[in-house]
Amino acid sequence: MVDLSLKLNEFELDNPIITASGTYGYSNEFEVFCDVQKIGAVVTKGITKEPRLGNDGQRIFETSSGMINRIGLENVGIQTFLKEKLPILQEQGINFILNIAGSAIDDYVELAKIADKNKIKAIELNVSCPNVHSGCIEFGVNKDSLYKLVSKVRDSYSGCLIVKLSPNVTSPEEVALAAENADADAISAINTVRGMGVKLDFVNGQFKKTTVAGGLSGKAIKPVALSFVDRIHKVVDIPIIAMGGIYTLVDILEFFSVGARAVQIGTANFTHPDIAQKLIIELEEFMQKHKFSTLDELQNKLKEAEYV
Amino acid sequence: MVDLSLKLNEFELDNPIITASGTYGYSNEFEVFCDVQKIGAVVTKGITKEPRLGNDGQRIFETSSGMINRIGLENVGIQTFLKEKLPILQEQGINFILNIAGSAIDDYVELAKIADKNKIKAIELNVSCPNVHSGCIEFGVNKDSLYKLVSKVRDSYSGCLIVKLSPNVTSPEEVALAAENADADAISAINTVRGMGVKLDFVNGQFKKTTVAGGLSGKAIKPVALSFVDRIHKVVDIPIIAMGGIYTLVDILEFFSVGARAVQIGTANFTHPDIAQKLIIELEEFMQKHKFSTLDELQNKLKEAEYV
Amino acid sequence: MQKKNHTGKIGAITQINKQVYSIEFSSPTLKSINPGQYISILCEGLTLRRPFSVADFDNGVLKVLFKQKGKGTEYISGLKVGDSIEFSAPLGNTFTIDDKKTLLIGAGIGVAPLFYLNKKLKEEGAETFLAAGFLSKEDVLGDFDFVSTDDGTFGEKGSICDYLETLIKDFVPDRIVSCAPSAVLRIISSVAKSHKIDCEIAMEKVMACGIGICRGCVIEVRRDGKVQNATVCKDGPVFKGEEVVW
Amino acid sequence: MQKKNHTGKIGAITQINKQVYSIEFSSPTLKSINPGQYISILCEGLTLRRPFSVADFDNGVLKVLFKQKGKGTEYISGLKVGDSIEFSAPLGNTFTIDDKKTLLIGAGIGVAPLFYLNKKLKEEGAETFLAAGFLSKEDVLGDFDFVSTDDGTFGEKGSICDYLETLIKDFVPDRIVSCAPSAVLRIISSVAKSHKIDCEIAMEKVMACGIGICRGCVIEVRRDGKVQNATVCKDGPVFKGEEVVW
Ligand SMILES: Cc1cc2nc3c(=O)[nH]c(=O)nc-3n(C[C@H](O)[C@H](O)[C@H](O)COP(=O)(O)OP(=O)(O)OC[C@H]3O[C@@H](n4cnc5c(N)ncnc54)[C@H](O)[C@@H]3O)c2cc1C
Ligand SMILES: Cc1cc2nc3c(=O)[nH]c(=O)nc-3n(C[C@H](O)[C@H](O)[C@H](O)COP(=O)(O)OP(=O)(O)OC[C@H]3O[C@@H](n4cnc5c(N)ncnc54)[C@H](O)[C@@H]3O)c2cc1C
Ligand SMILES: Cc1cc2nc3c(=O)[nH]c(=O)nc-3n(C[C@H](O)[C@H](O)[C@H](O)COP(=O)(O)O)c2cc1C
Ligand SMILES: Cc1cc2nc3c(=O)[nH]c(=O)nc-3n(C[C@H](O)[C@H](O)[C@H](O)COP(=O)(O)O)c2cc1C
Ligand code: FES
Ligand code: FES
Repeated sequence: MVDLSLKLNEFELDNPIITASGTYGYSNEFEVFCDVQKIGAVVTKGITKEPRLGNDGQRIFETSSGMINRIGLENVGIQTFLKEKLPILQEQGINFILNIAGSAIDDYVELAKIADKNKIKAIELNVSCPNVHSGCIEFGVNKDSLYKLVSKVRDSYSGCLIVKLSPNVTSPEEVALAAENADADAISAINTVRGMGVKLDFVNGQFKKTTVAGGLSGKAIKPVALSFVDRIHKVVDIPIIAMGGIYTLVDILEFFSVGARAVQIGTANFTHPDIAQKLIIELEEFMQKHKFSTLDELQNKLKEAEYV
Repeated sequence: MVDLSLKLNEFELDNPIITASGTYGYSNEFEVFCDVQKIGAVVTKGITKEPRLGNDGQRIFETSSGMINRIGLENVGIQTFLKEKLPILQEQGINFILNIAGSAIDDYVELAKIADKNKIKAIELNVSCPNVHSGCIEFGVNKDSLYKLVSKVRDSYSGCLIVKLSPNVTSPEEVALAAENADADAISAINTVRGMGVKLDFVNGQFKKTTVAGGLSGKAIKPVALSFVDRIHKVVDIPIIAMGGIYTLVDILEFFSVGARAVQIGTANFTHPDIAQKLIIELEEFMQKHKFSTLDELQNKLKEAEYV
Repeated sequence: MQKKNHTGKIGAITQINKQVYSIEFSSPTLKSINPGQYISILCEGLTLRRPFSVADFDNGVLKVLFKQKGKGTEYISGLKVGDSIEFSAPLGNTFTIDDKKTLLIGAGIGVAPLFYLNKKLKEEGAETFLAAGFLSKEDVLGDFDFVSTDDGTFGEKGSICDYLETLIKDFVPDRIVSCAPSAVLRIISSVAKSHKIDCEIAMEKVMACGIGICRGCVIEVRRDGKVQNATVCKDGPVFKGEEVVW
Repeated sequence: MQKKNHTGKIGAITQINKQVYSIEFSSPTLKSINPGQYISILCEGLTLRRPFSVADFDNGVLKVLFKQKGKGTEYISGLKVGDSIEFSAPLGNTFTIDDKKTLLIGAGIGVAPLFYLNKKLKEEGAETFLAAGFLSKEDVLGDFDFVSTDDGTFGEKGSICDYLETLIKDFVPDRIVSCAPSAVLRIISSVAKSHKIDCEIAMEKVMACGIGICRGCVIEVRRDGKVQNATVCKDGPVFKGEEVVW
């Protein structure tokens, strides 16, 4: 028997395959494709205090081996989540992580308090949101504002606190340490890479242009994510949940080998909507075949892999 | 007749298609594939004061729609360049830009002086090199060290001074402004995106691992480059030479539309070694067909394209 | 629960004109799909599946008409009989199917879902009239009750929009249904509104998830007196002409 | 100057065993290519061209033997007769071709360039002996003067390295030439050195430019008394066994 389970502080997961925020809905929406209960944990779409309508214009743009999105955090807001989505998660026994976002520290704190009160076991802070108090620079790109944000949330939340880092920084180490020092229980990385898609049409001597400036995700960013995780793993001790272009079991093993404790599947859910479930099965079969009885065993073996 | 020429300060180019540093040799090496004389300008491999042997181990790793390199600046050094490569460039009438690199400001200054003395018309500063004086952080990721570096080089060099920016920064705007304020004549962007490739083998119950941590280039990074160029174009007035995953005429037009004045072709030279020459022809034909008589005309039309 | 992932086998693939192909495939797991609904096809090497309306579904065989545009449709057009094809279905909502007198108006490849709808409406006993506009004779796809071409090489000359009033006057429909480029849909919606005729239109938008969760494909609609987001992938692709905020 | 870019047309493609294919193509622009040299094939969707040794070049027809490993070789094995293929050639240096008595040792797919070399050496009047090692009977590729398989299912049992001394003693070569996995080349080089026999080996390394400029494929060699970088793509792939720093 293979034991795929793991604990992030007190938060228990049956397996290390998590579905990433924004790519899997709020609750059981993917059940039309996949057995959602089997997923290690579903990270909800980023939720804000109030509902948001998101950005105008084209929101999605496919690129070579990836895609750009500028959804702009359209979401139903925390109250609707509690009323309509939380009951489904609870009734169907879906393990989940609440992804929260805001424009000011207070927004995050308030959401964390609500999560705490509702006994939500894990939250993930999306710190790639523009911080209104510092001229719309992302919270997650400045170690000081990040430290402050995470500390404040920590004070208001007793469950598993995961900080999701942005790769759009000069120093991954600095922001990762800020999260750890502020007492986060885990880091998840990476959020999308800033990117832009341009589509030109040339009609009757005039160019027409569509631009989609947002976050790049998918296979194209896997090398960026591997580098980021590898670097922060060298400086922090808290567990890292890795993501960025994961499509296959081999991808997962690669991230384990640079120190990831669990992984998230994002864009791949769009390409192969049943992929998360398939990867759990593949991981289990791999471990069975090669006689790894626990995730620790596999991960240790991978971290200690001989360099060639 | 179509006029593809442009001037970057006093530096003249017959056309805006430049081949990127590290992907085209020092001089005429690509003549086995391409008519090198026709290229707008060839940027030399990054050259240092002394010859360098580069990194040990695997240096190249293919990724989805891209590649990672960790060549580690292997190069023949400025003296051999002057003796062996410069004469070829001059004799064959190849327009070129000297790409220089160093670990301390003095290295750059010395190289710039040599360039000046040898009447080399344009140099490109590779500021993605580790700065020995600040704990091996890249020069190009800190606006102050970048400003200082560029100012010092400016003092020693009278030709066209191009600063090549690294995308691995929190704020593209800050570094671009630093280069402009230090009196650079042009900015080129982007250098490679930090990334890592991992290859795992599982033999006899043991994992073996190869990692290649270096710079990601190719189609995968085009969205990152478009975003970077778009952002810096909004804050600087000096011309921008854009690169990152350019493979087609449409790619070039996309970069023009976000403000690029010229482009560099890097990784694509490996995939299609005659691509630079082909793109010049395609650009010329496009302009001819659609009655753009100068590059300015085309670029203005593109910048003013109507958003849809 | 029957999942929406299917694997099909290509039974036929034919090139209809310079740019348009017809492809037929079946999958034992796909039991039903209605006019207006669409499927989403996995294309090798691409991140996003590509959505296509159902042009027919008969005896378990699904038919799609598609126009070659970029990498996705290039991949599909390169498939051969016997190749397998992965797709999600059924996705989206459906056109209303009843016995109302219906004028169907397509433009270009937009005619695809109308063939299936027309068939189903007739089965319900509805009187229908199928009109379509194309650029030129060589673009015309199938048989219609009325055709116009921009260059007049087939049928009447001009845009299909030029004939809206005449078509309405002659056929006197209870409902207009359309699938066409957005500019055409907008005109049709407004003409239908001015005649106080029910109007259903099928919209397009770049999609990622296909089930309403990524919020990548939203348009604005006016419902219950307020403007709100609706997803083309799940709340649509079929919308009432008058509710869409253009 | 004749450029090194060519477009060829596939004349034949055959699967030789479970993993290995043979492909033949010709290009009017490729006039000559010598044993040891290689070509670099453009594979759709991939950034880097894939290098392959020439297994034969006869009457303008180039033959390559390749083992399916990843995306590149998968793409090539999916090509059909009549498809066109873009490649760069000739690249790299060559084995020495003269009339010296030569022992050729291949292992696995490494035998590919030795077939062409063997033919050319014989044309020069050299006496040759072609030996090869494989994992198992099903991996054996072509005809050899001596074969060993790891599992003993064909020829002698064991690694080809186990038979080096015997082969040298029996054949008494003036030169040993080898193409094989790096571990095998290392052993062969050292055995050759101990017997003071000239030794040429063909190395492999991941490549980008193929012409020595990107410095992606360097190995260390000892030349003129000092250790220096040499590119496998241009200074190689053929090196003297004793000069390589392992
Ligand atoms: C509900 C719906 C039904 C459709 N039905 C048909 C049909 O029956 N026949 C037909 O020929 N076409 C149909 N389309 C359009 C079809 O999806 C696009 O032509 C196709 O996706 C183009 O893909 P490509 O890779 O060939 O072209 P690309 O070069 O990738 O794109 C060309 C254009 O197609 C559109 N497109 C690209 N990707 C997507 C995506 N993931 N989702 C939606 N649109 C995209 C964009 O507008 C893009 O600019 C439908 C679209 C939708 C949304
Ligand atoms: C000079 C030379 C001659 C060769 N001759 C032959 C031959 O005759 N027959 C044959 O079967 N193989 C030959 N090879 C090996 C062949 O190039 C690789 O097997 C092939 O590139 C694998 O590509 P892939 O995409 O199928 O596999 P991938 O999954 O991409 O790679 C598998 C392994 O192949 C190697 N490889 C990948 N890309 C490259 C590259 N751009 N350059 C070099 N190696 C790469 C790497 O070691 C990689 O780990 C030769 C290699 C070299 C350098
Ligand atoms: C359409 C889309 C919406 C996303 N929305 C969110 C979000 O609301 N909150 C968040 O933290 N990350 C969001 N992300 C980022 C993903 O969770 C993930 O970090 C990123 O896509 C990288 O992983 P991937 O390459 O596997 O997709 C979104 C990504 C996509 C593609
Ligand atoms: C193999 C390789 C070597 C490179 N060497 C240098 C270098 O020496 N100096 C430099 O400024 N940039 C170097 N670059 C970066 C490129 O010039 C270019 O900025 C980058 O690759 C992005 O463009 P691309 O996607 O078109 O390749 C190198 C890139 C590659 C792939
Ligand atoms: S495609 Fe995801 S919401 Fe419509
Ligand atoms: S592949 Fe570029 S130097 Fe060898």
